[in-house]
Amino acid sequence: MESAKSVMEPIAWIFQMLTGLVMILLITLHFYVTHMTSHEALKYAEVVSRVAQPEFKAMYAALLLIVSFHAFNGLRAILLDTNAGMRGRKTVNALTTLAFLLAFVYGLYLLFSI
Amino acid sequence: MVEFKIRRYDGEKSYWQSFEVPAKRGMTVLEALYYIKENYDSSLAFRASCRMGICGSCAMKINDKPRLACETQVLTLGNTVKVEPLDNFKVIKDLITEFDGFFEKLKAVKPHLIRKDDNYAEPKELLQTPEELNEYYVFTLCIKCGACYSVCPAAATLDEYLGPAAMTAAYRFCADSRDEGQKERYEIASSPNGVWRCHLAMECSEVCPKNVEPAKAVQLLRRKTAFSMLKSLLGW
Amino acid sequence: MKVYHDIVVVGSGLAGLRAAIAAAEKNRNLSVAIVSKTYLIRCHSVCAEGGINTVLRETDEFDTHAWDTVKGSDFLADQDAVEFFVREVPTEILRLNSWGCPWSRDDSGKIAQRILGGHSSGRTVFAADRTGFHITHTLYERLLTYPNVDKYEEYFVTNLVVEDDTVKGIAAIELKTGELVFFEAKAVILATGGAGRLYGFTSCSHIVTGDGTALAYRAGVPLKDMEFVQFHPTGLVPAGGVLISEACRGEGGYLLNKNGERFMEKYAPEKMELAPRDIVARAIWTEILEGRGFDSDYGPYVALDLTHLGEDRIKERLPLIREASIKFAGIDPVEEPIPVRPTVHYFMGGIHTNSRSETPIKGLYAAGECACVSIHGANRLGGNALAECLVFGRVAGELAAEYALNAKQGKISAEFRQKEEKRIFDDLLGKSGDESPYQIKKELNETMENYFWIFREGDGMLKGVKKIQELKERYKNVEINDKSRDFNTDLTSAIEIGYMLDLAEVVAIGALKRQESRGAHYRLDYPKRDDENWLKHTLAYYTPEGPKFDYKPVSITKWEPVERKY
Amino acid sequence: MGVSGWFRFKGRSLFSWAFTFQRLTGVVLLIYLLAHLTYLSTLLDTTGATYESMIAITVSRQFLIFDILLILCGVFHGVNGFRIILHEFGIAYGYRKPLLAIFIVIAVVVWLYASYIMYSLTGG
Repeated sequence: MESAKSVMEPIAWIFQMLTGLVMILLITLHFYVTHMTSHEALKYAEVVSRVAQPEFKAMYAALLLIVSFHAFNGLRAILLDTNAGMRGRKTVNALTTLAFLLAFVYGLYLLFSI
Repeated sequence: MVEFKIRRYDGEKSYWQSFEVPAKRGMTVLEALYYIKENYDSSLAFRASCRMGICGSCAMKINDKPRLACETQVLTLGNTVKVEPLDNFKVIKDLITEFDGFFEKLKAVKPHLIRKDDNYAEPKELLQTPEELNEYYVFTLCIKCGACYSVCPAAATLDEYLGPAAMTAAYRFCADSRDEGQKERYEIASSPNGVWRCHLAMECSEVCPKNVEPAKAVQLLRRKTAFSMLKSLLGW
Repeated sequence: MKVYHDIVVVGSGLAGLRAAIAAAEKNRNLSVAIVSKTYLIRCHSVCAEGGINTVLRETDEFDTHAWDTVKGSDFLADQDAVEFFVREVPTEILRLNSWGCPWSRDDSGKIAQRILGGHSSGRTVFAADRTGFHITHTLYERLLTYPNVDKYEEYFVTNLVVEDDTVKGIAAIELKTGELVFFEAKAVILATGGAGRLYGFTSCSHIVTGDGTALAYRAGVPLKDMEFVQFHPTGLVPAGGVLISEACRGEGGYLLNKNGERFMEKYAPEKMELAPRDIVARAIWTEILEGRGFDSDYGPYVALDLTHLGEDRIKERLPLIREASIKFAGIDPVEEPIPVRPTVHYFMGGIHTNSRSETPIKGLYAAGECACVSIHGANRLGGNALAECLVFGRVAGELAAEYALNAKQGKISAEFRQKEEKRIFDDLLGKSGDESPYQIKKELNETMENYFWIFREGDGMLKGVKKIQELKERYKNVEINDKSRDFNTDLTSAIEIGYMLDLAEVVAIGALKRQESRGAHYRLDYPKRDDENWLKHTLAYYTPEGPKFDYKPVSITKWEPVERKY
Repeated sequence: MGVSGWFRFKGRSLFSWAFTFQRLTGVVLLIYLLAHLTYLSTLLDTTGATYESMIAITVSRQFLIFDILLILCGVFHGVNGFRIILHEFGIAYGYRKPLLAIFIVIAVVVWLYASYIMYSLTGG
């Protein structure tokens, strides 16, 4: 049985919980802004002007980072819970990390392009 | 008369077989199995020993839930009783499942007191207050029956997962005031097949016949493991 | 298949585990095998509840423990063995402590002690009322740390190989595959426990069928004092005699009859409920015979009242008892008395060993309930069995290790192996017949309960002996329905029943021959102890025609027999 | 047992089902995240025409059912996740049964409220 120390696992475990907690707040806020403040909130112009404000930009960047991590770390956990996933543990770790980074970078690109 | 539907396996094929057992108040499922073995079909294979819920031999799936056959009253189960081997274990014959791997995992977590001053010839009396004893006592009650492991969703998909019973044993020793082996055990628990595979489905605590609360033990172990790993990582 | 080990331990209860640890600890180069018909922690030792006697503090003395034991034994114990024994227990308790046993504690953190029947002071160390369970698990966990111990779990022993008065090894069926495996060894330690399943109403596990005792007997080792069968006074009535610990009375429980009287004042005015087990068991049975017991669907019983102890004390000190009463009888001892009657609990007799666990066969040792050292004589005190397993398990392990270091490797001949294969698989499994082993077992249980129960008398026992001999004849004609090889529990049950028949015969004839009442052996036709003629151990030797009997004097060092009053 | 163990119907407690749904909703939300990012790529068309045409499709009565199911996933995953995090930090372990019941009620209430908002957004 493998007993090699894993640095990734405890960090991932703690961050999964922390990001989960922060997401509850940020996604509620996101939902509130886009669906409950006004009927116009989803119009293109509204979206563009909202994203142009620095505080919203920062909030969205943070949300993006947190969601991407939580999602792909969750996927990593699901895969590692299986025999096949555990056999290819290094690959699973590498690919999910890569996916997380790609999602984050692409999101940032969108955020700063509009 | 109660109908017993038993899932049997003869090494090649698996099939259901039914028996009618005259049940009276006080009869346990184990007694019914003996009744079947001694009167209808003596090839029926199952494990049993103490018949008082302490040896851990007779855990099996009774009406879809893992229970100890010896302490399950037949009359609480209705007119039909379905008996199957435990899930997540390989079936050897009828209700008998392979436990070698389960005990290997137990051994892997070093479930024994680790002390630097271990002296076989002249042991000294180590003190422990009742409060210190209560810190871990409930976790010593595990009878290694495998019920927790049979319902664990992580064990269902990952064969090498240490499982609730082994990690409960690990935590039981880590929480013992006489023990000095926490660090060793945290390292074992933090292996990829260890505490990280538990996601608190807590079904183990639901089915434990001794109310050991393995989920709580795993959660406590994980918390201690994580903080111990992070501490050593940060050089504290 | 053939495997080789220096030492083979048969049986995985307390004595077996302790012996394996002692042998492995003695020399790390010795290879030790522990062979068990169950997984290691599924042994019957886990059922022990009350505790383990030891002199641990200055207020107690070794001689007092020894005297209580000798008096409890009705003076049949070998006093040299008892004196050795009491001095060895404290170290074992402290060892278990440093191996992780969760002993119950007093407020200062020291190991707590309570009182059990027949003792002059509270010297019983305990771990709630799961003492056997915790000790077994502690030893098992310790055993895992020895790399020179190999576990053979779910191997059913079928034969003990002895040639030229020297042990050569054992034969066992690997249950999973159904293959016969031969263990060649320099030394063999038998630690296979008692034979409580000779009776139906018993506190013993289903596996307690006297396998090792019967094997030793067949291999030519005499059995000692087998007629002394201990009845534990308090077996739970609706659950076939599940043990209700003596600790219940140790913590202050009362025994009450139908009229609400604490009847023990008639039988043991001084010790009351805490008299030794033989006396309390007879008292309860007398009450029941004289119509002062309660009636139920499950037979007569008396009441064990704990209600006055209070919920907290019961929950802290007797949790397992409470759990068992609720689960099996639907009775919460916090609120209602527990229905109990005497249940077959322990065999004082067993494989004849000297005070160092050695049998007359070179290289063969026996320890625990399967052995008769004898420290229990005619009646064992509560809390001495676990202690015996630890002390004599260790002694057996150490001596076997010493012996193995200088002994020649045992060889099991190809001829023997073929004969054994044939005996098990062709002659027993393969043959057809018209007897069911389970029917024979049922009749055996009835016979033992009718004629060899708490009160015995000559005519009945004679009938019993005849019946057992008839059953032995019928057993030759059994048929095993399950013809498969893998995990054939039908086959192993049948072999167990064969073991039990041999032992039953020894118990029965030994009891019939002993014309006196001593300890647990009480005869209505000879109600007095007879030191002049019977202050001696029974030895039974195997012959194909039935046991041959011989007797051996009791070793007396300090204490001459006196009248036994409590 | 394999993954089918997560979907066995008989003999499992609500705790076990909560685990199963946490996994399922997690996967759904992961897919939604990818879809959401893809969807937002329409913002790159600075005329806004592509985005507006997509919005017209998604903020509609026909699409409402998907929104409501998606919200169910999100709300359940969040509320149940919060419950697990409490236990992960050793909080209220002894009250795990009442806590599970309370959190299921909370999830349903939040889901119904959020669904109502979505419903009114589509012009109801």
